[in-house]
Amino acid sequence: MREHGQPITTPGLVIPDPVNYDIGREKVVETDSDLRTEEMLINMGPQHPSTHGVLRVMLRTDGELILEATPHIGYLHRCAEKIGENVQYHQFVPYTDRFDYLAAMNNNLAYAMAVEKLAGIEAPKRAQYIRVIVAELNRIASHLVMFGTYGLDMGAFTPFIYGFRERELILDLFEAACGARLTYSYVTIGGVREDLPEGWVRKAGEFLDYFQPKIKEYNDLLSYNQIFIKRTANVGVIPADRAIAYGLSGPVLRGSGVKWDLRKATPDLVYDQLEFDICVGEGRMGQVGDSWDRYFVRILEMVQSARIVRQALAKLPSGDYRAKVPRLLKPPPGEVYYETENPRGQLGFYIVSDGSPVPYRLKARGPSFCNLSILNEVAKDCLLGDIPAILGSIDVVMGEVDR
Amino acid sequence: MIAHIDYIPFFSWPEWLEGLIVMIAVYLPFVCLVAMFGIWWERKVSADIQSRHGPMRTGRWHGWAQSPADGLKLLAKEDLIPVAADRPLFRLAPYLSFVPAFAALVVLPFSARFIFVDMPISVVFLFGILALEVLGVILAGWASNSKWALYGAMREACQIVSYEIPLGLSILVPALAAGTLSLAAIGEQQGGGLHQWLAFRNPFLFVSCFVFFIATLADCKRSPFDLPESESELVAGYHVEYSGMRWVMFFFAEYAVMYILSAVACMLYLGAWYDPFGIVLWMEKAGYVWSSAVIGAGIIIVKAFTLVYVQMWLRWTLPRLRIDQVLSTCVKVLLPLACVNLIGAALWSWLVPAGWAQLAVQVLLTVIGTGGFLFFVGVLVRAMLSRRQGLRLTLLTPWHAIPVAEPPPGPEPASNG
Amino acid sequence: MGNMETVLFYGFAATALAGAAGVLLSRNIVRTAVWLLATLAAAGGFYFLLGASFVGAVQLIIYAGGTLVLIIFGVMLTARDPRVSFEPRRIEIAAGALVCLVLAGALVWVFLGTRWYQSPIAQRDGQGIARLTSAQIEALAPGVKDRLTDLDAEGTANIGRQLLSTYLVPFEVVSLLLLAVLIGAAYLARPRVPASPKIGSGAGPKEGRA
Amino acid sequence: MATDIAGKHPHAVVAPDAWRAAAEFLRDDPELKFDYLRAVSGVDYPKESKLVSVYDLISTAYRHTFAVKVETPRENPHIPSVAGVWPTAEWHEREAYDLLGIVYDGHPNLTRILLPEDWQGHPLRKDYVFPKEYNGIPCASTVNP
Repeated sequence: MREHGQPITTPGLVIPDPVNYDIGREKVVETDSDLRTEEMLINMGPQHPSTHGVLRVMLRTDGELILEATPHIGYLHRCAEKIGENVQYHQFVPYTDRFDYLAAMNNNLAYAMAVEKLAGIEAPKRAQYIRVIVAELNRIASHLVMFGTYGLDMGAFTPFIYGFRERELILDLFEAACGARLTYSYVTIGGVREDLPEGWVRKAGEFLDYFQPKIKEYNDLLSYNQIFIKRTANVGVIPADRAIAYGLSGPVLRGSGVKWDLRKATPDLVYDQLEFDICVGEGRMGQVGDSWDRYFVRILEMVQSARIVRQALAKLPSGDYRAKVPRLLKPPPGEVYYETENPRGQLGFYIVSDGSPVPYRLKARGPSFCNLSILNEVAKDCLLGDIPAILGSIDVVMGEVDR
Repeated sequence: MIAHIDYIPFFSWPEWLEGLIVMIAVYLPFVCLVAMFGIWWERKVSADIQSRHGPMRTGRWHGWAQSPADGLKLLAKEDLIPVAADRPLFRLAPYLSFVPAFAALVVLPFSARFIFVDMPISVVFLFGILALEVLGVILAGWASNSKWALYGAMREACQIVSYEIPLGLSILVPALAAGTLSLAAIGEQQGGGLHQWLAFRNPFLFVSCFVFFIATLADCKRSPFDLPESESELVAGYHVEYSGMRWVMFFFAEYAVMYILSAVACMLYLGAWYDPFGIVLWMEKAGYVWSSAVIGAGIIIVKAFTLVYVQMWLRWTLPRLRIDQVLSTCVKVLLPLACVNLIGAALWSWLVPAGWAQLAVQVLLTVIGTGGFLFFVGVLVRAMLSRRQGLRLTLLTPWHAIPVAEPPPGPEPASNG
Repeated sequence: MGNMETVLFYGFAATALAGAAGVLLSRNIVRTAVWLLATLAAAGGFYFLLGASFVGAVQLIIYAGGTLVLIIFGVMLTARDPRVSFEPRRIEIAAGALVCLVLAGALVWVFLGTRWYQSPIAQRDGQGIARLTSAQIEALAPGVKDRLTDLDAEGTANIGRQLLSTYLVPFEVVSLLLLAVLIGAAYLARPRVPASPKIGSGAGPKEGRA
Repeated sequence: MATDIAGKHPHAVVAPDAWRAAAEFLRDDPELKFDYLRAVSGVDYPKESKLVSVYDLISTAYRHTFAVKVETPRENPHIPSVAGVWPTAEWHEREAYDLLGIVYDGHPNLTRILLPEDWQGHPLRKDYVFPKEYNGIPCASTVNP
């Protein structure tokens, strides 16, 4: 029995912690005055309130100043790509829900479109419209989560509750459409799993009317709050060229002023028949590309998504909701790389097929994986209080970082 | 009975014992009650702001027994001490943080008669005792030997260096206006009616009231200044390694200091235990000594809890400042403001004759003060009313439930959500 | 045991001595700080017992609240190892002991030499105040008890008046000295790491940090 | 330098030693301007005993996409790293090294990114044998191994 004061590990099995803690222990910041302070190595460990999941950031700090922030990932690695090579095309759809578990519809959409492009299948018109409606609603839900958790990171508890109140309504709509609230597997190869129940369109319209004024409420509560602005403006500034060089995508890239949105750049779905505009960070509260811009781009995107859903609901044609797809899908040998615009960035699938019903190689390019890679460069020379601000504005989901 | 216990020297053993009994019988339960009520009320206020219910189950009516239940649970919890912690200091820290909060009650008058010790310099004593409370926090951060706690302690040390001077200066301003350093004497000057309140005596005092309130926010580590225990950056700040009763000590200390500083704010600025219409003063003069004392105590407690409500209101709406912003606000904004108030109040009481000019200024400031107060009360009432017809949580009635075949004509009604 | 005051006096004296011993003997620097807190609080207690509550409160504010916080703050930032400890060599102990002896001798000599103030009551009946009960004091000097609170208030007012009248010059000189110290400290601890433009200063809209 | 423009995934095959120069050309050439590296995917072809690293590029200016494949023998796979040209490649190449064992020369910090530092073997290789235990923790299920 473990006595009091005994270290709590299973006897005889001490898992070696790969990180050796004495790097930089002796290295002391040389200063001209005789005031020498010592660096400290902190593990903003896998369990931390503001790392949004199992991410460990190794901080080398000197007092409150951060000298180096190296993210250690891999805690949520489930070898989805290895499974992808042993599972048929249809069976892999539920795995795509678990990549970015806050926007499962968009993940399914990316995988389904990639496979359709590989196998040369064309989804019917109604299915494309349903896909757009569902993907954009999921984008609003995912941005609501970002709004809530970002407020929480900054110390304000109330936005989280209001953000999740609206998200509940979207989850009710999804539950009515496909029975699940988080991992839907609703968008499949060739179209959508089931047709929308009757009355769903009216309820979705009702939700949009209720949701539209709420965004002004969010802005009053958090966006234009002076303390929030002081905490996020001019913090973690990412210039546009560094954003492109590091392969950032989604609101993180647009926050730096780069006008790049896959829905406009490569409009495959019915996005070209719906008009909406790309929201870009203009440095309203400080330099272009700071944390406030990245946050506010997402608020603007929610407005645009609501506008898209409203138009799509109006133009929703009738017809069948799914193309005829053989149960044992054998796409011709070849390879395809296809990306769609997820709430957190561009989720890409590189699929190599050798004619058998099982893909030869399946690679998923997670947007958060690339967005996270810039953390070290941005977090240098900032304060400990800025780390939640920067991490929250990059809005990382560990599911798609570790895959 | 406890009216005017004489000064410490020259009193005999039984008198000292009597003081001890009063301290244990009256003040200790009072602090526990204040802390427990404060915790329960904070959960209710935060729930109200976030349009939810807060604790409803324990103890039937609105979960009033939630705090005692938490207390019992925490009593049963194991008091962990980290292996590499500095044991004696780890154990000492919570008491070092709770005792000053409790000792400050000695000089805090509840009404003209209910004062434990009427010290002539109670204001300075109070300020000295509350400066000790920080040591408990810093030791807790240091002794638990965890990097997060160390950061919490260092932030607390930075914070105290920045907010203590404005706090001290804005305590001196009303003392200077009232002419004495004793809280009871300051309180007695604010008797007759709303315009007598010290906050409305001159514009410098009016501004100094807000400076004092902001400094108390920083002192009891609340709302925008709650950096030493900021959850999102430092996990839980200085009390990250504490659990069970030790953690409760910190919690009690925080709520006790919150109440005490609000009571001091009411004492110094907002007409201590007198009501805005001068009734209590009239009762005191007309000889109803005991009843006026009890009513006065009630009034001061209600006023203090309104200020505590404002602190909670700020906590649940405002995000948290960063450490360098806290320092710059306290040093670059509050400090000069406090100095200007001090000098201004001194010049004011020297230059302005006590005649009608003073009265005119007092009435003007009263109008401004009550106008602002009523505006905020209006905001609160409008928020209360507008919440009633809020949207039902699920926009969608379960219309997609599959229509059940005709239910058997049993007694239970057809139930579909 | 006459009145409570003597009991309290010996209590405070004991804490002061224990604290001083603790400061000398403890290895860990933070523990020395805590023992120092005990001594300073006991010194504050003495002032309260003497009836000079203003000086006692100021002692609490300045020493316990101010200096001690800065000592602990300094210790935390610069201690190389979280639990830094001293291992004094023999030579140091001997030198320390010698200095202590010299100091102790001087103190004792001064202690015996001065003519301590005798309160008029004690002089009259010759047995000192300590062993009197409050009833006997009341009999000897009617009304002294409630005059005590006013005595203390007068004392405080007296301190204030003298500070700004007879001792005005030293008061101003000391404040100038403190100002110089403040500026010196600020200069010494200026930010060593050059703040790169990207450092988030949140200095409000449209004004990045130079 | 075989290129396959038709088909769904237009790409060119580049020899490893010429790849670094080609990468800089692709990025800096005014007509091409492939400034955005979308993904680096490693693929294992045991039959032709070669490891292929596929670089998918897109130009934010002209919106056209292109892919480049770099092949290396399976025994000691070495490809010059393009982390200097596109910083995003740094993490992608570490992942390819971690899961497939392709060594990228000149990479600033070529260590495992997803798997623990002392993991043996590269899981995404076709001939990868699933380990029984890792540092004493049983990996395979003891019920039906």
